[in-house]
Amino acid sequence: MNKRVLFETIRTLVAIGVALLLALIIIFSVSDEPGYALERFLLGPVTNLRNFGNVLEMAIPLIFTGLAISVMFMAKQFNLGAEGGFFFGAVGATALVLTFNLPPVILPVAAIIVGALAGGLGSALPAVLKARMGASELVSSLMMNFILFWLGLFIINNYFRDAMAGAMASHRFPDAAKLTRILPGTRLHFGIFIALAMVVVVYLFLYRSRWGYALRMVGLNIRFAEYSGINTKSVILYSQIIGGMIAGMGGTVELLGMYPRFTWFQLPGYGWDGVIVAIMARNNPLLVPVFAFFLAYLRIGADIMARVTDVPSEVVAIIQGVMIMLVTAERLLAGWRHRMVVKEKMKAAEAAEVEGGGVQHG
Amino acid sequence: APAAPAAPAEPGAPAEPSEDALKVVLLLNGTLGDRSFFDSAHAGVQMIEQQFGAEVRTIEMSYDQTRWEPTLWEVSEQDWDIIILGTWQMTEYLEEIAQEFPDNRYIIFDTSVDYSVGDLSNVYSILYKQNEGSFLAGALAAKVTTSDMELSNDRKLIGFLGGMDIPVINDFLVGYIEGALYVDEDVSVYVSYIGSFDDSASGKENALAQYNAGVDIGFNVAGQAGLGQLDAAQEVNRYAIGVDSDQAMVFAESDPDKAELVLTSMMKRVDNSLVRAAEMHMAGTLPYGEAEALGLVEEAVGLANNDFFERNVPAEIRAELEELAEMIINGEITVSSAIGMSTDELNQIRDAVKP
Amino acid sequence: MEEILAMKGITKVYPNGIVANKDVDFSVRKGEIHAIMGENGAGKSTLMKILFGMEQPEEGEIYYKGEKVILHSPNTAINYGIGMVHQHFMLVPSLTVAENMVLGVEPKKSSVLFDFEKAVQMTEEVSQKYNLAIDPKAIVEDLAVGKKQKLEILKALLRGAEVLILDEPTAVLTPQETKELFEELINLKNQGFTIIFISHKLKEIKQITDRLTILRNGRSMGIHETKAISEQEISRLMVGRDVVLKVDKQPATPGDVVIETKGLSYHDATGKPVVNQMSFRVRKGEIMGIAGVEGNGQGELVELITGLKKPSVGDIFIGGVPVKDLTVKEIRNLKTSHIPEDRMVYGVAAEGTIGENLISDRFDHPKYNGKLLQKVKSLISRSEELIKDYKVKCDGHTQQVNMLSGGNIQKVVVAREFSSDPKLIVADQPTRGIDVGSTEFIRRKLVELRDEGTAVLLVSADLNEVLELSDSLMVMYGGEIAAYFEDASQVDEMELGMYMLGLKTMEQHEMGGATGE
Amino acid sequence: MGSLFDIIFSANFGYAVLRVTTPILFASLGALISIKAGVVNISMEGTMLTAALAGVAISAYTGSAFGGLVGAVVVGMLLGLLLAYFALNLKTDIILAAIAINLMASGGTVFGLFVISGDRGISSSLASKVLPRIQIPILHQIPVLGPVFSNHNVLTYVAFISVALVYILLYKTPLGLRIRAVGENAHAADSVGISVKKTQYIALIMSGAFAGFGGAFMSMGYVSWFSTNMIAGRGFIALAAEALGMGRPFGVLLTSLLFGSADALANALQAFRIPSEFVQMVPYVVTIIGLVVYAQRKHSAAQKVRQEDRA
Ligand SMILES: Nc1ncnc2c1ncn2[C@@H]1O[C@H](COP(=O)(O)OP(=O)(O)OP(=O)(O)O)[C@@H](O)[C@H]1O
Ligand SMILES: Nc1ncnc2c1ncn2[C@@H]1O[C@H](COP(=O)(O)OP(=O)(O)OP(=O)(O)O)[C@@H](O)[C@H]1O
Ligand SMILES: [Mg+2]
Ligand SMILES: [Mg+2]
Repeated sequence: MNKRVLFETIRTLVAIGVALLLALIIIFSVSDEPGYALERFLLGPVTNLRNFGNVLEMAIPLIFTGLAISVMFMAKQFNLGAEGGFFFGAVGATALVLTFNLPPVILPVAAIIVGALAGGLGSALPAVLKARMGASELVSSLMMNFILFWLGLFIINNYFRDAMAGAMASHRFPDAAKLTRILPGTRLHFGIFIALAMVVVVYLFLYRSRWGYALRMVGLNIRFAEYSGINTKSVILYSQIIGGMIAGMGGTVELLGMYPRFTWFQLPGYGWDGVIVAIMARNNPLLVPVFAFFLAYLRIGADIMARVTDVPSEVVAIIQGVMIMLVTAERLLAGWRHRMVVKEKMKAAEAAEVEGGGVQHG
Repeated sequence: APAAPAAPAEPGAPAEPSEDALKVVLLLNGTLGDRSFFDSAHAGVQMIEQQFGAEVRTIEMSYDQTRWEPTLWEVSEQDWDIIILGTWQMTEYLEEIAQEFPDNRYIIFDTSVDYSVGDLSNVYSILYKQNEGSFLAGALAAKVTTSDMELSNDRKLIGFLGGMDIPVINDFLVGYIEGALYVDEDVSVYVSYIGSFDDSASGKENALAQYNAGVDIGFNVAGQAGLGQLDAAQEVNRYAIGVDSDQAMVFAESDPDKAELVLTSMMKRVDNSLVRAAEMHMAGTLPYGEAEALGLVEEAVGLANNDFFERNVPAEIRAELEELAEMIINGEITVSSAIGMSTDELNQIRDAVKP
Repeated sequence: MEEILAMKGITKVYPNGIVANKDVDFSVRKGEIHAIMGENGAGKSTLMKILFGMEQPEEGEIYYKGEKVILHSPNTAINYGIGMVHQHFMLVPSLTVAENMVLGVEPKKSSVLFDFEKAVQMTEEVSQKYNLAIDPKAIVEDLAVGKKQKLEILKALLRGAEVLILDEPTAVLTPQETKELFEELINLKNQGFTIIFISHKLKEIKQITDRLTILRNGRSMGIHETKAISEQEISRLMVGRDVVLKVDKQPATPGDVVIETKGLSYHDATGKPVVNQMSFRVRKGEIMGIAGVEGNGQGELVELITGLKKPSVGDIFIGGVPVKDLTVKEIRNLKTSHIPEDRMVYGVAAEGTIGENLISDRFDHPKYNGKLLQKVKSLISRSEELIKDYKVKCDGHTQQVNMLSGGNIQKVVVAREFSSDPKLIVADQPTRGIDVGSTEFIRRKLVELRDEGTAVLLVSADLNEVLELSDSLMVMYGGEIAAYFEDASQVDEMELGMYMLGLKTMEQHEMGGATGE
Repeated sequence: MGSLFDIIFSANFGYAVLRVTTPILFASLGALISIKAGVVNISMEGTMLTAALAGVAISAYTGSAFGGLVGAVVVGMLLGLLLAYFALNLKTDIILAAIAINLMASGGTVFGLFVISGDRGISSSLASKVLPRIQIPILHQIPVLGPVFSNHNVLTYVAFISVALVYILLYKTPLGLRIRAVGENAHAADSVGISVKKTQYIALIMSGAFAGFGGAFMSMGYVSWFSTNMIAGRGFIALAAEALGMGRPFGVLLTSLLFGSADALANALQAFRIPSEFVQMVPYVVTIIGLVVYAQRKHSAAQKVRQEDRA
């Protein structure tokens, strides 16, 4: 088991190394100061507190959407609605904080609940369509993303718009709604604790609760789940609704932690990032923050490089893509690993032969 | 603008006792190449470089919102005389950061910070009266559709192609409608929103729907997506009016036939306004701590007066437009603004001209 | 006779670390039928996959007609004249028989288009040549298993196979179909084909093979002349001890009725009754066998009883409770256990751990749950107990099920289903494709449970199994009860065959008390 | 202005539907081929975007619209190859690899455009070419049909002809048989000596080629330039169209047309002063309705099949 972890670590490092090499080649071809650019890319995020704060700030929404997607993918529900859920959750939260005049602490808590409900509502339709008549949740959730986006804009535009603002924007949030900043000199806010708490909650839910067990079995083999007496339809429903709720919470936390008012007139893209994070984490909630951090680090490092050197920021997108693909390339070094396994097992088998018995499983 | 030589710093200029050149940085919360707003700001900064011998730098922060605030922080910590940034999305960051760096000087264009939130005496805000410029565009469109120009038809129907149904875009719309109605009470306006600022194919599709419904001249206010209107105009041989920058120039070389149909563009002269501000900064007369709305008077907005305009728009129409501009400048006409307008009021205006 | 092919010193390690073959020597003579035997997971299929180019060995050499060959892919093997019929069908269900036949060697017309007519013609030719009748235009998913088996053999023959590998071809066949297959194999052998035959059924091996190779734990236990080796010796070489398949069984002492059906019918989408007007009872402490050729409604009957399907007409009572409208869960709560026909489809979540698979029927039981979270420790200790009790060969409860051999996977299913203190067990083909050792174990357990008072409904295509285990016996034909014997020990095998094939049907009065109203 | 009825039954509307449908149809045919081979290609969006840029750049460079088209298609195929290499050789999760390609395309095209033209928004400074329109001789003169079906961009005809070609490829050629076999049961295909990997490579490359056509249409037919993010979600809509198309080329044609019509309808609805947000929703709502109708049918059919299976 330890060998496996070791191998995975080495493989990941090699992948990152290869990706960096490619990055270096790209950087060399576009920059006059490649060494400095690469240095900024890799170390920029940790050279000062604010930059590091930026990494953590960005990891927060990625953790939420990563968890949301993990829960849904774990049940083999290919719902890509985290994008819309995130957005619509923020819309719901905006509606709440601008409508009800609640005291601090209570207001953000209420906003997160409403945001979660709004996000859950968004994924409820694909879930119901899937459970009731087997309609592809992939298609309906993709479509729902757009529907939620326009519906959200309609709500903001017609009910919460600040007419005096020069762009599409809601009224300012009351101070009571805002999540406190926790690290002076950065924008890092209380949301990071909520995100990490959600990691634990989702982990316990998936691996320690009966509902999580049912969810995982549906994901592994739905016919087995049905045969075992698990109510598979309800799992299809709740896995997606919970996923949407987590995404909606994420939207709320991001909005109240980072923005003074609702100003998104584009889908923020965290849903797709959540897919990246979830796949890299193999749907394991405990790994979600790790890869959320990784992705955030990559992005912030890239930003810093683009900001202070002559490497255009778009090049960074290419480097990121290569890195994501290589880090998850399972076959990378597979041959080496296989030789390692063979050697070890053959030794074990020979030893077993001496004892006269046969051992197959190591 | 008068070309001042590399001016020595005024004794009265506050924070800057230096002998060396003015150092100006421009932050774009988008990228260059929009052929519009950001390009115009960049051009302004380059004019500042040329005219005043300033040291300038343009930083593109791209459209990713998460980068904007960190970049502003970082730049604020560096040693610049003027930090220029633009658009409404940057205001709240600036309101916070400007107070942290009271010795810095900031210019923000196309929006205003909220001076009531704290001590923002180091921020100068530039607003553009896009409604004034759009008034002229609307007047032009109404003139053209009722004229017997080669490509205009009998119907009194003009088009407006917006990016999204949001306040800034509607500020153009309101001016446009008022301008059209000022010329002819009976003109109708076919209003479409593309729902995007980059989908030029959809822009073309929407513009075609307008032209096919009898629109003979349209005004696009949708960034890159709006350029689709120019393609549509060429396809059905109708007129178009560009926005923000001189859109005829976008195609003047690569596709002159297309450029020919762009009668003019309603321009926001970010460049002019920045040069003006830099000049006033050096003269020590720039009113930091205030917002100014610049319009036709300051040449901060206006119709592009290019060859195409002169060649294709009949002289009498051009003369009338000039008259209208004069009337706006001297206050005989006041143009309404969508900023501050409720959705209901807006709907009334739009419904009144519905075809 | 000359050796047509030989494998020397073959070692195979799967990426997950399982050593499936270790230093195996194996050879076949031209024109013989050669059996490979061994427990589940002994490495039989792996060895054959290596021979067919589907897996690459870590070490070892392969000689074909005296020449050393390297088989990188099935394509190479096919080109040498090696054909394989796999343990699990390798067919594309939505395609026609002819299309499946020519896949990979498609005939063309006008040099780019697929020539379907030619494919049909090729299929007909080869099917006539080897006297294996099949309809070239039928869609494969509509075929009965026997036909699919034929198609697989024809596929290999069409590709010019001289050596035919058959991996457990009889596991899914009825006795009649098996008989027919054997005739065909003998026929092929007489035409000069060489056949490698994998089976767990000693009787079959004895019947048609010339020599046999035994594998145990990935190692070869040598090649033997079939005539010269006794069944006892074979099983000793395979398992390392003597195996008795004859289960010692005392006469049943049936008690109250546990399950009763009344006029039970199930109609498929086309409205055809697949289960028709079935009324029967099974008592406490009784094993009732259901014999019948596969596809006569047994599968549906099992699914109706266990709640996976809902009856069109009629009633089912378990312990007196009507269960027609109950969910699977509610039926399980009435202490019903179910060993499904296809363990990989219904019986397990293959990518889950053994522990997870052992608790699927009781994971939400209050005993294992707090208010919010599960009591993980008690679940684990429960799993470990079951692994020990049922002798599941594994590394521990965290091992993935798909790393186990077929027999051990079945033990996981059986352990879960037998350990919930069932009042009724519905066992559908409980020993299909299972080696002798495990088969013996599972049969013994069934009888033990009966003795403890459980009612057992046993569906099996294996007549020996049904006859040996059943106290009473029912024959299904065309979704109906064709015969019922109150005392299964009195049944004559030939007579049973007549009922199974629908040549004979019992009158209501002959069936006696357990069926009818 | 006429009623909605008048608009929808006008020749302009019909013409618009075909034009709007074209890029979606290309991409969904590409998606169809990949899915048939069991390898989902969700990088259609990024591939189209990259191909759109390649077409413009190469046509400007060679001065030939055809050269641009070939370039776009080749670039599409290369991206298909890249996806195949990562997914099939390095075993990167294919969804993830495709998302990464989309990511790279959105940044890479801006960078590429900058390198080629010095611009970052639109390629208008390049004298790129557009693919010609085709007047269909006799049809052109027929009143209603002519204006609807004639005088389209050549790629619109290519798209519609491709439906038949893809049908022939999948159902009438050995390669198609192999693609379907690999997609349905890779083990079975492998066991008869078909190289699963090679077949999937071919399928992904072909799907990239179709995305290439779609991209070329966007920048050399629909409009006459490349601009950043110009595909604007069409690649994803195509995935939905494919999923709705019941895995059949002609099904995909119908669903792409459904999308095209819904989109054109949304444009037409702008004239009626419905809140613009709702107008924008129309295509997506129509899709969900389509999905529900389709699922209802499939659901009952599936139930039927399942019951038959057991028989
Ligand atoms: N693809 C695979 N990956 C990893 N392990 C495998 C794989 N296929 C088989 N094994 C393991 O290799 C061993 C030998 O398996 P194999 O299928 O050859 O056994 P077998 O003798 O055919 O058994 P059975 O009678 O159950 O078919 C078993 O432990 C099995 O779990
Ligand atoms: N790179 C490719 N691109 C497109 N099609 C291909 C490519 N390679 C092969 N094909 C097509 O795939 C099919 C099978 O090709 P392959 O080379 O595997 O055939 P084969 O196994 O040699 O069998 P045969 O020679 O009988 O066709 C043929 O229809 C061929 O046209
Ligand atoms: Mg007119
Ligand atoms: Mg086997």
